[in-house]
Amino acid sequence: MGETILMKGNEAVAEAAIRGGCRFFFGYPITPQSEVPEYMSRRLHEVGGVFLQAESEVAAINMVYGASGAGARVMTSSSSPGISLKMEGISYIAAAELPCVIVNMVRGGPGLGTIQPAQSDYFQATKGGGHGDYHLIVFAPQSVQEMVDMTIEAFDVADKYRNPVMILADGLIGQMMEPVVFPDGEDRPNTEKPWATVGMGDRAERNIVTSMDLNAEAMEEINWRIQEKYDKITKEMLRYETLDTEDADLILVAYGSSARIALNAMSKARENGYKVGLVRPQTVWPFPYEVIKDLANQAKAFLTVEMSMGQLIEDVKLAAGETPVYHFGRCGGVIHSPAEVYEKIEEILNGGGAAK
Amino acid sequence: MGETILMKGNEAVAEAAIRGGCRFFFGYPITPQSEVPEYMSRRLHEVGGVFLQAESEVAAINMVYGASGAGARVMTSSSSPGISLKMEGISYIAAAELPCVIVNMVRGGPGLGTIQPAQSDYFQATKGGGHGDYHLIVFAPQSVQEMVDMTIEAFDVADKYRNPVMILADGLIGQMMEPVVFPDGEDRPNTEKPWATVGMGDRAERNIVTSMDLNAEAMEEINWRIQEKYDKITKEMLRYETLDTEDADLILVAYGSSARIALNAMSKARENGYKVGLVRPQTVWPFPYEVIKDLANQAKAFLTVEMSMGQLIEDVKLAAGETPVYHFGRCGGVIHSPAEVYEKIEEILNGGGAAK
Amino acid sequence: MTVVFDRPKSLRDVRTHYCPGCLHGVAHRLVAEVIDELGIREIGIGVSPVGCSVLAYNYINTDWQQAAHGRAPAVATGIKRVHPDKFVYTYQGDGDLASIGTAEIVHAAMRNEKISVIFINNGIYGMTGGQMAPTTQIGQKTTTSPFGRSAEHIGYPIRMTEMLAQLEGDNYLARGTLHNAAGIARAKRYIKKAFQYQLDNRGFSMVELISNCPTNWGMHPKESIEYIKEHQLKYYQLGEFKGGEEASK
Amino acid sequence: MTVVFDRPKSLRDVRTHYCPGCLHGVAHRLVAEVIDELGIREIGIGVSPVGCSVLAYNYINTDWQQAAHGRAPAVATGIKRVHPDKFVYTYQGDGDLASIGTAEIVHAAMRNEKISVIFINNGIYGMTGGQMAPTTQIGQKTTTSPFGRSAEHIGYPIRMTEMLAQLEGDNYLARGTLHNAAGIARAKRYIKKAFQYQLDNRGFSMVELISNCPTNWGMHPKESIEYIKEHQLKYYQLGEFKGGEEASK
Amino acid sequence: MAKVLFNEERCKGCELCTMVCPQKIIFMADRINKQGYHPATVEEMDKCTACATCARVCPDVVITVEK
Amino acid sequence: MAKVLFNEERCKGCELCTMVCPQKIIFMADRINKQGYHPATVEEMDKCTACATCARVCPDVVITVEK
Amino acid sequence: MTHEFIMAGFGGQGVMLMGQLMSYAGMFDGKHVSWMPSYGPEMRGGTANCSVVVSDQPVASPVVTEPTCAVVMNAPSLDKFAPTVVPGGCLLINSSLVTADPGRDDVKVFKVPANEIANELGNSRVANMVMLGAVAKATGAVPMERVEEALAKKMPARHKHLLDTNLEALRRGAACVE
Amino acid sequence: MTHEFIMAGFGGQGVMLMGQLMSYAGMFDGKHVSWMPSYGPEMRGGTANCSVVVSDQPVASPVVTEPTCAVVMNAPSLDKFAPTVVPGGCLLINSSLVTADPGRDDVKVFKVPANEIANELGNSRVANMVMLGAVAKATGAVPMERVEEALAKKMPARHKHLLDTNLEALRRGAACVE
Ligand SMILES: Cc1ncc(C[n+]2csc(CCOP(=O)(O)OP(=O)(O)O)c2C)c(N)n1
Ligand SMILES: Cc1ncc(C[n+]2csc(CCOP(=O)(O)OP(=O)(O)O)c2C)c(N)n1
Ligand code: SF4
Ligand code: SF4
Ligand code: SF4
Ligand code: SF4
Ligand code: SF4
Ligand code: SF4
Ligand SMILES: [Mg+2]
Ligand SMILES: [Mg+2]
Repeated sequence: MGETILMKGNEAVAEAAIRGGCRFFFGYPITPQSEVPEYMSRRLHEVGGVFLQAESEVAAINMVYGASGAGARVMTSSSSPGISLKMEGISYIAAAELPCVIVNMVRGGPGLGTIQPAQSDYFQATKGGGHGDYHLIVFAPQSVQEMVDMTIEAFDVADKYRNPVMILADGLIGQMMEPVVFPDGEDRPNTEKPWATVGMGDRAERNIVTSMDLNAEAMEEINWRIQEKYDKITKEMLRYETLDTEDADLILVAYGSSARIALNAMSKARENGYKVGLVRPQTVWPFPYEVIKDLANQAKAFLTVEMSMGQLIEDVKLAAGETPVYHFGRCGGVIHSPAEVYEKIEEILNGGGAAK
Repeated sequence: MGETILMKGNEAVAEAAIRGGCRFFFGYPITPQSEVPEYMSRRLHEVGGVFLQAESEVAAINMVYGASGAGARVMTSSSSPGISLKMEGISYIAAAELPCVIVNMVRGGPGLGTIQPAQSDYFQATKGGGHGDYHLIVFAPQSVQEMVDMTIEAFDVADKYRNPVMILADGLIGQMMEPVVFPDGEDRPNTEKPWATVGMGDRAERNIVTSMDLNAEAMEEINWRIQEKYDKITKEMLRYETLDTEDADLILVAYGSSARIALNAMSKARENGYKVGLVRPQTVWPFPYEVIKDLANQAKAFLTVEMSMGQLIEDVKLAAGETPVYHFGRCGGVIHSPAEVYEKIEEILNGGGAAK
Repeated sequence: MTVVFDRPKSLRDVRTHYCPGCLHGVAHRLVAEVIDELGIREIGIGVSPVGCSVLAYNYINTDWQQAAHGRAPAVATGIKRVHPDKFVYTYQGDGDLASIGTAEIVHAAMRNEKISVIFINNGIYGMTGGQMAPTTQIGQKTTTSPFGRSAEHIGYPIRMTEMLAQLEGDNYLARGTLHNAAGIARAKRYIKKAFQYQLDNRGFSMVELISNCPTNWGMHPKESIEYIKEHQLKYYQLGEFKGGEEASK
Repeated sequence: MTVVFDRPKSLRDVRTHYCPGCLHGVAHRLVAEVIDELGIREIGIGVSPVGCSVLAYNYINTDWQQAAHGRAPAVATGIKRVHPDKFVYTYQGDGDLASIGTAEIVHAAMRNEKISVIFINNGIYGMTGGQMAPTTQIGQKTTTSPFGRSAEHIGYPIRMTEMLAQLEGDNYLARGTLHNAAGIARAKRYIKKAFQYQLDNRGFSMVELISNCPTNWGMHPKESIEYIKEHQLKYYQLGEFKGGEEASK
Repeated sequence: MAKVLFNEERCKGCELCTMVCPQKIIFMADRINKQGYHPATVEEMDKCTACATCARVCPDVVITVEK
Repeated sequence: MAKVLFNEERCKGCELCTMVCPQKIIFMADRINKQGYHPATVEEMDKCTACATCARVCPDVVITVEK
Repeated sequence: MTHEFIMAGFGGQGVMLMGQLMSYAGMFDGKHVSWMPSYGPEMRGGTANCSVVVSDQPVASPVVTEPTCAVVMNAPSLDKFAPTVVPGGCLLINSSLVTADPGRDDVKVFKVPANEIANELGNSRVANMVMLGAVAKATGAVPMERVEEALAKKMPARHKHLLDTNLEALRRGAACVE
Repeated sequence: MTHEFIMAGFGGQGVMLMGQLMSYAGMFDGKHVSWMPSYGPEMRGGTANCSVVVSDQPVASPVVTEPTCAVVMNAPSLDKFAPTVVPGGCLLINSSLVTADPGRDDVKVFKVPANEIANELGNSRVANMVMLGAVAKATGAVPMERVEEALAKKMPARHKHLLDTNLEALRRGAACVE
């Protein structure tokens, strides 16, 4: 293990990408993630990769498509409005089964909104903001360290499943500095990609990267094949953490930045004798439905803490059965204070409030 | 009531828009909806409106933003990949609270996919494919006639709530001809819009159309205000149809094109003595959760019939509680045959199959 | 005593959020002066971009719409088509207009859309903290061209005005500068002609204005003026490229 | 007996989906011939657009990527940056390149991206059934300009090649035609130069080819040839606009 | 001797080759090919100069020219 | 008599006006305004010609000129 | 009773109009009807087809994949659609252009020399109307008067002078399948 | 114990670095730490601030809104942040540039003539280090040795020759609040 250093989330995710073997980055500036392309513009130069500032987010995601189809480990990064512009491209990448890593440092929306942290792109990330039935594998780191670990892994995962992977974080994790350790050793190697378009050479069959079949039945076949992959991913890639759930009456569900706040509020609640636990999805797709389903038999209620008007809560409700699910959201760039989350916990456990 | 005529769905939606008072259309060609702009290019000329073919879907949705902000009744139309490109713009329109009508004639995805009918943009339409917490009001017509009626109304609804309204249909409804009747009388009048940017004249306060507040607290305020509106819409705008649900053991849930097929299969099932009913959401946002919740007490199971790998089913599950929900999806442009839906019904009622 | 110079009426009397020495302020004032002189405040509808001038609506006293990044010409098109008798203008940065919004500006110009565009070329992305713009000079260091812009890597700076001047149709295209009093006076004449073009229902008009970004150029405002003279003005020729007397000479 | 003319090796021996008389077929053949002559089939990676030529990968025998509508230059950029030693080319229609893909082509050209672009200007959206393109002639009736394109409403046809020729840098830009044998021969020379430009690592190259769409022009193929002569070639000048000998004359 | 060979099943009957043959010897046959088109053909082959103009304008690479 | 008036609280101390005054009479004051900047000022007002060059280059419309 | 048609031929043979008139006739007859074109790139290459449903029931899907009746106006359409007709259904063939054997003995096959009849009527373009007459008669999906009504009402104004020829074409077609 | 700082001043005064060194010092001391800049357009106009948390607990939010300690290097920052300090917290003021009264009697106020001391040390740029020394001492958030360690380890190589001046600055600052 390397030295512990303080690093800004945005720079850490960029450095982690390099360690993950990423050698190509196509992006466009947007607050609060601009340090990602900025860092990449320096570092990729050093390691013999290519950083290119695209003319737009639309161009960037299509450059990613091209580079990935050509066999590269490649990344792009943006924040909410920029990610919306990438929706068509992401759908193409998912359909053509191309591996890549997409970072979304979410900010307050909708519209131009604010540049402060938010989690209101959860549906877009997990249900598919683009057209068609597709899924991204979505990691939701809660700290700079976790972002580093997940990002490094993301490139392997993307290659393994030939699927785009999203790192879903926000301005908070992107902008903050925290202690972080990078693993020792060489950067991860790129994977063999016999399907990549690298020129035919003396290969007999052409490699063709496409997201289309004009024949509906054939397109359905493609969908079924991809769907099988999704089933596999759902089994193999699910990540979550549970904390003090064993005896909990109330279980908080939170991911990313909000999980930090939730944990803090939970500690205070425990100190004050409330039996509170936490489920923290580390992947939000796949989502730990079964975990929540099991806990639903024991807990009296769930409380989702999210920087959104209510998105994560839908996934929790899908699993919670008859157990009530409460929602405490802040939005537009406002971060919960641990104190107000604690108050909400008290309120629920003292019988107040209405489940949403 | 006017004469009954046969009309193609795409042309009917365009004519209906004119009757709804729409005088501005900005769009870009894409199969299977190109007849919408084509029809508009002729008809808007006749009624003194403006048709403009934009350079792209991105430009089109931003022209809609401008025209709506300037007080017009305005529409755009596209199909799946084109709608994905509009995601940023739609989020802006929702955030700036601008009224407009957006048609999505869904085709098989993801990626370039096919041009055949599909319903795989359900999440995008109902949960927000763009960034941030926002909602469109989404009508889901099942016939050319219903598309006409809903489109005419959509313009009033959009103005009333200052919210974008989506007509969510597909290549099937867009391309088919069916008998249709247009209401007699004048086109609907445009609404008073004191907030529109029309030049200050001697107004004391400027009108400013924006989707931004750089202050997070202020942006949260905006979100709360919009959220209140959504609550209101949820109460006032919900539309659905139930058919033979009273005694049903199995309740089909389907919208749009799929509902036609489901109905046909259901008739056959009834003929054969199976107690099958149908819930048909006519708005998919707001969604008839309560209706399904009530029926969940009575029905043994639900079956969603959708041209997708499983999107509508999530909303049904959110309401179905412990009642199992089955899913029968086709995708990539393939339409269910009534016969296979019937078989699925039989299978479920005879105890086979696994709920998803 | 007579007032020789005072704040134009259409410029709202508030403090701007711009950095010290940022010439966005001068451009705003010129627009406001021309609006006053042409008496079009009442029929004016501005469209602000995403960029440092996103808040332009706080300063120029007309109705406004705030557009998505790069899409101001499309938004303005929407407005103008609804109100052909109103005066519609956009105010855009170079990231906004020459990068993400390339298609929108080219096609607004191709359609000869009757809108007026004020295009602030400061060779950088100001608002987001100094990333490279398509207009950035060769060798210029920015946060995303840390070794200086290299032509081999990413080509030469783009001259939007010259490019748009290739399009057919009766439109007005000029490039001015904001770095000194003479330039400012000339820039104002261009702006006035551009606005008049729209009022005369002729067609699309755009004035590119060479500007600065002391903050992200990493310079004192005074140095930024020198940088404009030494670099920007050598690459970006001033003058009227289409529709003006200078152009027709 | 010697073979005077035969199918080029890089053109796959399959029936195309194009309409009778559609000159996409000729363009494909020229590309394949040049690929054969330059011996670059093994290192070739094509990028097809969304448009009638979406299936170009069925015909030209290299590796391929199919790009989103308008984004072929961005996709090609991604590929080329990963494989600077491979030959990367796009094949795009005018809706694709001159409308939705305007920003991508302008910026690929600005960056002097070392890719080659074949740009088929048939003045219409073929695949989607004959809507207006930015290249459609004034007065030409299409399904979205049912009264004929009007300059007042939507401006004059766009000349992409001339526009891109304004950009700085060592790139190759030419316009040829496919409507007769002489034009075809000259077009082939342009294509060869363009491809050579990339192989020589010089820079961006694009050949615009005046083509037809008998189906959506509503004409017999023979009439479409006349239409090209009478309308297209009057508005779109043939020749090399940059980087060629003709241009440097 | 000059010879043009038509891969008739690929011919789409567009007639472009007929426009350009300097010898005016290409005409459309009465028969219909599998695709449903009247294919182009040459009867007075002896007049052919193997100039290959027809082949070069044919969008469907129907024609091979030998000499 | 020529006069320049500085709306000092608006001044951001950019010094652009000092560069252009043909009379070289504008300088930056020692004091700091509420925004935290040293504002521009003129002491030898009698030398001012009311040419308004300073006012025209000021990005913050700090300066009014009278005559 | 539900009649599901596929009507196919070259572009220009008027199969789309044929289908629309059948739908109109059904509508005038109080039936539920739908018409659906094949759309998209496969249109290219000059073939065209449409699906028509005429039914007592609301139409589920307008896309016909297993027609009760296929109408083929040219040879490629025979290859494509003859195999899809449901057993017991019927197949109408434009024998002027299609000589191949349909290879089905489980469906009723009607051969209609539509182009020849049209030529006899002095207007080669009414071959589609000849066929429509035959289809209506052969399937009984709609009474002939309704087809005539549809034709009269829906023929574009600029073709009104051809009404009689068209009506005659319908009758001659019907006569072929008697 | 959780220390939550806001450090604010003009751009160029080195408040960001001050915050980072405080975080490093905490880290070296085995604490949980975070540093967070204010970001975005409000940076414009030349003011800058950052939040620092040093705690025995994992850091919940790195965004400090109610600091236990505010460090104000210029006048506008006093106006903005003095009111936000929690009662009983502390407020360190760069008295070289800030003369106004903080208007709080429920917090500990320390006035540090940071610029003057820096000038005395012959380098006006070390005013931030003077302040950092004072902050460390006044709050006790981290032992002074850790701050020195942070400084020594994290000072950019090109500034290493200034290490002694900086260390001296820390000590002089600490001395101010004794
Ligand atoms: C879709 C989208 N992409 C990126 C951004 C982030 N962004 C905000 S302003 C800006 C660039 C501003 O630069 P410029 O247009 O040159 O204006 P300046 O600030 O220099 O005046 C960018 C990239 C955004 N808000 N939306
Ligand atoms: C994002 C998106 N918008 C629109 C379309 C629909 N579309 C397919 S091809 C095409 C235009 C093709 O025209 P052109 O590029 O001129 O090519 P041609 O067919 O004429 O060769 C369009 C608009 C699409 N597939 N994707
Ligand atoms: S960042 Fe640059 S462009 Fe923006 S206000 Fe500051 S100086 Fe002006
Ligand atoms: S539609 Fe036009 S461009 Fe497309 S294949 Fe047919 S003739 Fe060619
Ligand atoms: S080769 Fe020349 S002469 Fe012979 S058929 Fe072709 S065009 Fe005519
Ligand atoms: S040009 Fe080719 S396809 Fe056309 S008629 Fe002649 S041989 Fe046939
Ligand atoms: S008006 Fe002219 S002379 Fe007077 S201070 Fe300003 S620049 Fe100097
Ligand atoms: S130009 Fe204006 S803002 Fe700048 S120093 Fe002079 S008066 Fe102050
Ligand atoms: Mg700029
Ligand atoms: Mg075209």
